[in-house]
Amino acid sequence: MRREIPMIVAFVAGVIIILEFFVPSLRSVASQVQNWYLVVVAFAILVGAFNLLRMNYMKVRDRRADWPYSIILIVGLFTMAIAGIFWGIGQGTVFDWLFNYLMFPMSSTMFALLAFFVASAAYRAFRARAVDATLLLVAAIIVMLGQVPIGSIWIPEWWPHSLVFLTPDWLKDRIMEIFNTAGQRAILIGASLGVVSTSLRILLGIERSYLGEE
Amino acid sequence: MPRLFEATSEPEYGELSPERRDELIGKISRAIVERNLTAPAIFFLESTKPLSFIGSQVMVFFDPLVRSIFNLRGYNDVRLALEERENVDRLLVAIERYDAEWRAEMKEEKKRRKRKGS
Amino acid sequence: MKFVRWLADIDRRIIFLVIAVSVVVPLLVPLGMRVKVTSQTKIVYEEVEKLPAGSNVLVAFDYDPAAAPEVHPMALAFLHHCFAKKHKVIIMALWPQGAQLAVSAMGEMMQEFDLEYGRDYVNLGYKPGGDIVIKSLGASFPKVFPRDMAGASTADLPIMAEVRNLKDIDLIMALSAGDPGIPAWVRVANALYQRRVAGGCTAVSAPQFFPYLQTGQLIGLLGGLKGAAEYETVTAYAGKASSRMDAQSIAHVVIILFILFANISYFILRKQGDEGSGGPTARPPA
Amino acid sequence: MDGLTLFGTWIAALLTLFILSFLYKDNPFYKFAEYLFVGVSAGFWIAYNFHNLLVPNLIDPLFGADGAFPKLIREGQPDFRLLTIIAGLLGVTMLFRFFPKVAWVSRYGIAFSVGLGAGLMFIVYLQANCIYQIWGTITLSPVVVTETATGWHFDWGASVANTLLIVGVVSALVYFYFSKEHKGLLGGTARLGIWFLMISFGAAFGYTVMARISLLIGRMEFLINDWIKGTLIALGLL
Repeated sequence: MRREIPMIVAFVAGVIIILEFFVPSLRSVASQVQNWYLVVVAFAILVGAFNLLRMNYMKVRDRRADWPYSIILIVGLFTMAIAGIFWGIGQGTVFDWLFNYLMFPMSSTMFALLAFFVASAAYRAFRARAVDATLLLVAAIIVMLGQVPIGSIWIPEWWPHSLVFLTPDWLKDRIMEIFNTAGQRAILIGASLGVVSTSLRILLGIERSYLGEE
Repeated sequence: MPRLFEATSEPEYGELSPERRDELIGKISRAIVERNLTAPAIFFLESTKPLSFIGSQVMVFFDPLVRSIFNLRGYNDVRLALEERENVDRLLVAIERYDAEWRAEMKEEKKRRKRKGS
Repeated sequence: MKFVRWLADIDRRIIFLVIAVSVVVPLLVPLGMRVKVTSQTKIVYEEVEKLPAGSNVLVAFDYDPAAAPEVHPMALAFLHHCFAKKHKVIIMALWPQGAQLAVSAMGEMMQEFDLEYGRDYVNLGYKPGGDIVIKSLGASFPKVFPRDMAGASTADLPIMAEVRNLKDIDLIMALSAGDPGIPAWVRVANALYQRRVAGGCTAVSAPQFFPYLQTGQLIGLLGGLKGAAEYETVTAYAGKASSRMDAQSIAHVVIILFILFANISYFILRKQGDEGSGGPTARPPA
Repeated sequence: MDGLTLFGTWIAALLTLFILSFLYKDNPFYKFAEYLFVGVSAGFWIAYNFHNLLVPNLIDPLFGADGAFPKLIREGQPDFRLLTIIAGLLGVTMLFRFFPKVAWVSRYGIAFSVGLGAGLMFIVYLQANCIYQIWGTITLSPVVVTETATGWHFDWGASVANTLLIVGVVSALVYFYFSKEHKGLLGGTARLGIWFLMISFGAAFGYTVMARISLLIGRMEFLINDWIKGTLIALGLL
């Protein structure tokens, strides 16, 4: 029974959402159930945060490699959470200050750092070793040129319209509208077929891994 | 409070043995190369290397959630592998090595098939 | 030959240094290059233009500080355009950091426009749950957002009296750095509730939305810093994106040159039967 | 610039430099920022969940001044908002997974959210990403495009573009399902599919480069304008 009832819960919750599209009278029930979902997700996030705390606590306890840094992580977590919960999150609060001067610079610099690595990765990965690598490289270069003003700055006013296909701008638009749209659409369709079949398997009780081991 | 941290049904912190690590790296690199995804994979791994630790912590955060939806045996191992930045380098090297081998093998096979044909 | 070898195995720190210089110099010495406005940006602009004054525009702040240099200028230019056209703006976030960034964006808008909270705009704050949040908004705003970001009851706000569910929203602008973001708004608000969805996103995610543009599921898209600069150009808003495009241009050219050097050295070495180290990645970790 | 802002700007600048120091090599400063960032982000999320979700959507409707429970006690009138307690209970079950003996209780919360999510995902992915996209490929891109406004004439450009789009979508899908096939018609189509995908990956990388550079520009602008110039102005040197 410890598995069957949760399975029924999953089935009922999912079917309500699907049936709502065909049975309008279910709408208010569905809306109620969706609002419950938001609360459950909030608890799921708390569970995630607790797990993070737990893993880092264990790292400190066992004195694993880099354990002193885990103390910093734990201190940061409590500082931010306590400041936010007790003194509010609006403009001008301690929380807002911590966000602006601690979290904001770190978050954006972490990803800005990747600018350097993207350059060295392009240097390393973009070698015309084979047909596929060459296609990748040429497309990347055209898009990079087509995206910035400098790419078309050399094109004079009198450039004939019949030669427009030689400009990075034009080539970039064709790559994006045809090749990129085709490739991304295939990914979209392929991935959505996966999601649809997994959803169906969950609702029908074929996929039960979410219930964990017996 | 410490009791609460320990008395859980979640797996212990865990450790990744070098053998398991190499097995994982081999598996991933073969999957990438055989699907012709060498170039994009190298670019992606090389360009996001500094974020491997953050990636591992995001995995810790979502661990209870992800593992309650999907039965991913490798999840914990990948997480542990990501905590050590050198493992990204190890994977990159493995991909490049296997890619060279695989290409040579493909060439060989093509030649053999041609000879058979003629 | 020695030079070619050196070029093939160049120390990555030299690459780093060149990139840093190519970004900093144009910031100190601007070149003033102008961006060309693409049709996807023009469509978003025209959509805001043709809405009658007082229309309800929902702006979703689904991004974080890591995406702010690209997406925040879009948010400012778009909000500015909406307030100039006297539209009502409903702000919400599927990412918690987005709600906090919306606070600072509105701070800048308040310096220029005489806006009253609760009548001209509202910041509803953050809700987790992505698709399901949007789906719930299809049924009711007050049920999902009983209180706004600051904790005030939304039932008391005049702006929310007109907005009962998604059907009362005339245009959705999803400013996004991933999923939940544009894909979620397209999947639910467009596909299920036939709302008009426009988007602004990081350049990393922009290519994956082109299939939505072709089908019209997404009416227009501002992609990355360039999209932001285009929107600033078309609305004549003096924002930060346009001035950043110089540095962007130079850095792109530098990276393309790096790629060319890498390939030239690779071909020269290969001709001599020396495959090289296969590039700097092929070094085992120290 | 007031003192607190100046102090904050210096902290922000130091943390920025800590992270950029990774460019030289991995070092304790970078690690410090890395761990602090993860901790602060998690704390941020907790605080937001408390203020923007747990209070307005759970605690308020039940126990607030005008909540369901006080009303029940005051007026003896049960209120439909009492049902919110089910949401709270389902949420609390999630916490049980940390206690081995009662971990099975957490299945209720998980099953509820997984089931609900599966229901919605089934509908929206099928409609938005599958049907609309296939429809877009078939009906929006006819292989033969003719211009009728200026009399009948064959539009080469659009026809070629649409044909390529259809061929690209189909061959890339073939690649997904038969990626290891290397011979015959399937192998050939899959090969064509990977070429289309490589061009889209190339385009994606072009965009990725653009994105990362933009972020770097943002940070450099902060260091130059807010930090260096800001400090000089605050000190009255500029």
